[in-house]
Amino acid sequence: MNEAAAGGTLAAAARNITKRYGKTVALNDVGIEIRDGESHALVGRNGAGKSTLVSILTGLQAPDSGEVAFFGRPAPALSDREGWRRNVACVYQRSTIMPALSVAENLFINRQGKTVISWPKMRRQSAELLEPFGVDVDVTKPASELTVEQRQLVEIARALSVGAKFIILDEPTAQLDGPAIERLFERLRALQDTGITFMFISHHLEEIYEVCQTVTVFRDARHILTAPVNELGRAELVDAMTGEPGGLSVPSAADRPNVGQKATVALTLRDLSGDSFTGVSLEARKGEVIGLAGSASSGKHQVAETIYGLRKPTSGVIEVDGRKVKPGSVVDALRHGIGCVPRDRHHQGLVLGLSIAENAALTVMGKLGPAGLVPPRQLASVGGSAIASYDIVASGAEQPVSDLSGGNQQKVVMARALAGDPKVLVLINPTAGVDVKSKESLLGVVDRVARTGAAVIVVSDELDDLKVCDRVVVMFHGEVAHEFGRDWTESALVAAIEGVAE
Amino acid sequence: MTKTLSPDAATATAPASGRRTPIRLARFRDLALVPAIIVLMVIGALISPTFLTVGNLTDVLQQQSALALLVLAEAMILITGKFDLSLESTIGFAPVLAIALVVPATDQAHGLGTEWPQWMAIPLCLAIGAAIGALNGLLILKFQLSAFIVTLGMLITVRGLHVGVSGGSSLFQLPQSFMYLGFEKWFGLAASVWIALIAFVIGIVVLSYFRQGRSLYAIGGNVDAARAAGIRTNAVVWTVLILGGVLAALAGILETGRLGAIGANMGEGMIFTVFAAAVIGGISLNGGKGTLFGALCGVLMLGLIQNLLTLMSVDGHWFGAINGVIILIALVLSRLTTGKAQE
Amino acid sequence: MTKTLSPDAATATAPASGRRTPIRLARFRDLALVPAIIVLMVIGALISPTFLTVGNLTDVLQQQSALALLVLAEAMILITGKFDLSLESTIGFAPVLAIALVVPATDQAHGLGTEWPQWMAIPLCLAIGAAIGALNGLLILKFQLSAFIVTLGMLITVRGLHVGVSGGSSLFQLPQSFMYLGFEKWFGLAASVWIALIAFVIGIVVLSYFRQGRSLYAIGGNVDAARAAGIRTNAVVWTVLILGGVLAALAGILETGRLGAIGANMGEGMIFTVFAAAVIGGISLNGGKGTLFGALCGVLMLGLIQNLLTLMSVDGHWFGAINGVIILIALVLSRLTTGKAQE
Amino acid sequence: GESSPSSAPGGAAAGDANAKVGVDFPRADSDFWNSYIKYVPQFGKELGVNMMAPTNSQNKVENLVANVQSLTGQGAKAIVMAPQDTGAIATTLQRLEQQKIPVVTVDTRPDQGKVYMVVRADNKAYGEKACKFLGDKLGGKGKVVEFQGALSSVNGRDRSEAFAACMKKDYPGITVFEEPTDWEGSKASSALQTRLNQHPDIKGIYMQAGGVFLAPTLQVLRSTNHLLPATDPNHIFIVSNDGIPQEFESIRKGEIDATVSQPADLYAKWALFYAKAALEGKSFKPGPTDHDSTIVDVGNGNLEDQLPAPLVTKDNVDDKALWGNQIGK
Ligand SMILES: Nc1ncnc2c1ncn2[C@@H]1O[C@H](COP(=O)(O)OP(=O)(O)OP(=O)(O)O)[C@@H](O)[C@H]1O
Ligand SMILES: Nc1ncnc2c1ncn2[C@@H]1O[C@H](COP(=O)(O)OP(=O)(O)OP(=O)(O)O)[C@@H](O)[C@H]1O
Ligand SMILES: O[C@H]1[C@H](O)[C@H](O)OC[C@H]1O
Ligand SMILES: [Mg+2]
Ligand SMILES: [Mg+2]
Repeated sequence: MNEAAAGGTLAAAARNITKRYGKTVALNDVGIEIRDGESHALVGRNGAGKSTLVSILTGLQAPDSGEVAFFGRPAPALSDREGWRRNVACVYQRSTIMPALSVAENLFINRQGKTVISWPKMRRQSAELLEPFGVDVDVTKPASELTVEQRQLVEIARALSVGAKFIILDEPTAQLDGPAIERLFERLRALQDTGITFMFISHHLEEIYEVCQTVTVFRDARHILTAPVNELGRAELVDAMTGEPGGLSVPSAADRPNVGQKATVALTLRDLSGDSFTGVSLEARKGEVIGLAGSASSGKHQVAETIYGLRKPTSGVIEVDGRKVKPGSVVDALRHGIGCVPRDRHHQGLVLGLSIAENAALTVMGKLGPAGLVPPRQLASVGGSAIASYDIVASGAEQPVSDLSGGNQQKVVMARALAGDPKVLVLINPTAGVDVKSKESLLGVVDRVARTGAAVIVVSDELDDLKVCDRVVVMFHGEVAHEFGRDWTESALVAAIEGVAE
Repeated sequence: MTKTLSPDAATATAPASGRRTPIRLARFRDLALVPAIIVLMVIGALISPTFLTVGNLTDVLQQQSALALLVLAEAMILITGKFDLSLESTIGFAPVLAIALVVPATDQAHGLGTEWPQWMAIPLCLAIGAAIGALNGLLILKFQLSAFIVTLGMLITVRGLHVGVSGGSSLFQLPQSFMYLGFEKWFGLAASVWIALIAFVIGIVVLSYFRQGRSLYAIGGNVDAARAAGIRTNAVVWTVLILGGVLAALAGILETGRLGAIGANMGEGMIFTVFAAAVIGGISLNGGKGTLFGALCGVLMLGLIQNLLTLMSVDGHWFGAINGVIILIALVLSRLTTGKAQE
Repeated sequence: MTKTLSPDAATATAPASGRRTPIRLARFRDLALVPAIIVLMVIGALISPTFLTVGNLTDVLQQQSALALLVLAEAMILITGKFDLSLESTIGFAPVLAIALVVPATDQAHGLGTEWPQWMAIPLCLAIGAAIGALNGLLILKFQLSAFIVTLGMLITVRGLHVGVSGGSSLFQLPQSFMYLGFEKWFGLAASVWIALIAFVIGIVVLSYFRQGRSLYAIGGNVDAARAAGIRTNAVVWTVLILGGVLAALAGILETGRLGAIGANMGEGMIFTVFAAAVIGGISLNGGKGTLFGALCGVLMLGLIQNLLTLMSVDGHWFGAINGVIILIALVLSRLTTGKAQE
Repeated sequence: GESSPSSAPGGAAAGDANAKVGVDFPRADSDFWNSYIKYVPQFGKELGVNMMAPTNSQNKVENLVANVQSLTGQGAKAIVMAPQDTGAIATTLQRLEQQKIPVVTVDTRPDQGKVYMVVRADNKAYGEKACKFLGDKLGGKGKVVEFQGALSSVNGRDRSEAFAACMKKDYPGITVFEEPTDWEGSKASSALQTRLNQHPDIKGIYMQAGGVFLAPTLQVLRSTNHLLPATDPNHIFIVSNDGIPQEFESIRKGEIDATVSQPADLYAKWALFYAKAALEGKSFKPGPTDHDSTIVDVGNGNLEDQLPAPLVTKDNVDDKALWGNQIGK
């Protein structure tokens, strides 16, 4: 397949691209050539410049220098939106969903119809488009009512359906769970077979081996290498990304001493019920890391959000160190020492206009000085240590988080959750969009706080995230269905998640 | 390396929530004011026998027709996520300048000496409205200035030009053709009502059933995403601003015909009412939300409240307070009956 | 200097994404108006010898002090992502009602008959401001109504109450204590200037260096994220709205002392100027952005423009047009000198 | 010619008839005040007043206060102003008194504070004249619509109160509908339309400002076929206020029946006259003047020259002396 495409024309080419944001050089004289019909992976650490290249390849931004071409022809003028749209379709890393518009219209934005729009027809077609992705929603509902995952799938369905011959996917899988990713790949393969060209960005490297033929690595705004995927082992790939030899080692629960039954209980859930879950009881001991797994509809997110007070339970009790936490109150949850990485960084995680320091310190503003005083020095030090401890690529603690790359934004959310030295840490998809190396260090942080005696709840479907867990609790249809110790196997876990265990 | 749980049994996911009868939320938001309007109608009927007469209601429509055009313009501009405060001075200045260009330069007529043919007054007036909208667009889009402050500056400037050109006097000597639309009746209903109605119908149809119209919502909802979807956002916003100016100029023509002269402060303070009608009618100041039908309901509601207060002969000293309280009550009422939070 | 990568990886990362001295974008935006103000000062000095005199400049400060307090209030409210239009009627009504509660019910004094002790006038006035702010908060937060339309309704209502309570007349029989702040001088500068200055300094310090103040930015920037970080968003917004009412009432006291009486349309039309000053000064209508120092620059700039126009004895008929054009030029100037797009 | 002048110390600049006089105009956007604005420089020249460039307070007291501050800052030794909101100038008057700068107010009388002279016609008299005219024409019965100005303006309030008091006392058989308009033609138009629907037998209209209400009123009457000759039993009697040329035109055509001519020319002339007199150190006493007016003591030691404001009807509409017949020709 790779050989077949070798002599073919280039679907897209970018040459000598440089792009600066103020003093930050996001792309430094880079190039990429994507052959017609191939699926080309672009990888690199957070802040390497991948998404910046995407915005240039889709005509949202002009490079400071360099040129872009499609199928041998120079790219259209920036204002010729229609021209760009004919050449390339894209799932951007940042959401392009319009919350007030219906799901159907989001799918058909700017192509609702050549003349008079037929809403009934559009509704029918929308349902058909979403079918293969397993998104089962009323397409007339406003998109604001969708979950993060459903929104992501709507964006994917839209990009794949516009009929472009070249499609870019910037971290399409970061917010998806296993089955959704699988369905996406089925669609991708079908489109690959019809000759569609893809550029695919992901921090899940195994996905690259699964769907791509060629891979390009960027590091620190520079092009490092381009090679056929089957000639590049994983270790080499990671080395190219990080610029240093030596593999990765995701911390494992097994390396931590066993917590044991004698450790005091930090968090207790007793018969907790709420939106999408019922009768959940759970005890997390000090120093214990508990994984919470389950399908998108299992209620795992809702349980986690309820613990942190983002949702109000209908019944049941949450206790920290034996003291009851006021239901539905984030303020009280924080007071009891609960910290949280919420599910969607753009919704509840970050104030984009504020600086890294300020976002990182948002939950501890009251503790930095007397009477609510926030001494600039203290604030800067919270920001500085966040940047250092979580591998954040930024020009400084004063930089607004809106300027950060996606993965680096996620790290700021992590910093915020940990700023108050929580006794109980609730992490929802904590490593979404985080590069492999940074993921290692983030999970290292989880490991470290557990060792210092915090109880951690990790809501995730990523195997790496679950490896740090002492126990994995699987939910199914809103109830606790299964519990595994450190010795869980992938197949057993998957079976439990699907509700077909035993 | 990283791995995500991918079950082999992908098919196992059964459709959990069935696709039910489509509930049209958009429709509901449209109708938010209908209960409040009905309550007003009932109260009105009880208070004054005149209220529900055809004569009175068509008069209310006529009185609101110029306002309705401004609200139509503002609603479209707000939906695209912009602002235009200057509409309130365009409504007066566009007619004044157009007329000054066609009438003689006597002390009474306040012409500029050009004395162009009289039939040109209406096209000129619309062109002046378009020019003001275009200038707003230039400053907002090319210079990337805040729409609020640009159009506030424009409001002051254009009002100032109005006073300057007219010398601060009311213009009484107007070409008959210029008065026609605001004064005449067609099929028993004021021409201005027909015009406003037709403008709204066109607006509603375009914003509901045409890609061009839907793009206003996309731009107001998320301008980057709209650009990414291939919408020429600047061109669309500019068009809408120009159209807004034209509609304001048209409103000026209707108002001139209705009032028989152009005072030096025609339109003054009107922009508040325009925003009130649009926002009460469900248009969001943040862009991307609301329907023209809702905005029209807002216009009607405010018109009915005014009419009712007049019929009740409310004491002038308490007129304002009662007016304000009724507006607040209507807001709460429409909030409670639809259960939708406003923005 | 800040280190950005984990220590072990630090050597490997060339300074590609240049990590230099932190650029303080916020600071830059603060100073956006300074060039425009300087240009104004130079032009002013050239045009009129009076302009740069201490007497004239302190007069400008005094004239702007009540406006400054309103802008301070509005800026804080806008930063939290809300709106308050009703400030412009609170500035008149709070003093009127407070005074009506303490003066006798004669024809001249327009008292309500309560005749409470005179010293209560100032505390009452501030309490009335607070009550209006609290009512706005109730409707916006509990009933989830749009802040724009609630406060517009409140503006109309409160203005109506003002006319109703005062019977439309100006109030002259005011307790001396009530006039003190707006009339007296402290250390050669009007007391009202000191008060506005102190209020701004406190505001700037709190919004820059205190948790309570910083939370306004978080709420305005992303209310969900702020809530998820443990900020009591409703309580904060409510507090800010109440504080806004209090500041407007204080502005009313200063204005009453300056003018010597309370006219029935005190404050009318002022809200436009308030918004203009705030937005020119860099406050975003979308919330979460801008500084009080910037807003203060906005107040000063508008005050200087007015003063200059007065000193130039611009013909009244062209006053508005010239005023508007100068504002637009200043906008473009501050845009070009700072290179920042406005919102 | 001046009335009973006597030499007494007037102000700081006493004796310097050539000192600068600052004039502030209240607004630039009303027909009546535009006429006044045109007359001021004309009479300034005629009377040999050393006038500074006038300021304009654009309808806002804040501006008036700032303008006066700026005028005195630039050396004005006497001030002529027309405060539309007399409430808000108390402190300004107090300050001017301290600086010994005499003030002439035009059109309105400040309720508090010292002024050298008030030049105005009696707005209460306008209301009364309008009431008497309508009352007599209607024979003491029927329905009348009144377009009130802004209730927050002294003139609007004076006219409204006098009209109401006179109607109540002398014509109890007449029903008056008071329409609040804030001096806005659009509001008047809507109110009249509504009222005619409710009471098709309206017999009279009093509009407090012809400049704003004339055209809208005629337009409504035209469209509802109410514009009938005075001889028609259904004729609606209309009395206006201001005396601008368009009102005279309408009186001649029989569209309206009368107006009270508010003397824009005399306002300008006598305001400047008294400003100059103040600089010369003259002072005045209550009593009739040589120009058909009376100076009255209105309390606080303030004097008011109450200029004649004639009722203009078809009979005297062509009188050359009326200011409305002198401009716009
Ligand atoms: N609007 C902006 N203003 C300033 N800096 C920016 C802006 N957008 C991106 N950057 C900077 O450019 C660099 C590249 O960012 P980019 O988003 O392309 O990274 P990425 O490779 O996509 O990272 P990730 O894997 O985290 O998504 C980063 O240092 C980022 O902070
Ligand atoms: N999916 C949707 N997204 C957004 N708006 C919609 C959608 N469906 C309908 N609308 C709104 O509803 C209005 C009417 O839609 P539609 O054409 O479906 O009406 P209809 O023809 O009466 O419906 P039907 O034929 O299904 O009974 C349009 O103005 C449109 O704005
Ligand atoms: O004060 C009033 C003036 O006397 C005239 O009648 O026009 C309206 C008002 O400005
Ligand atoms: Mg990216
Ligand atoms: Mg990423």
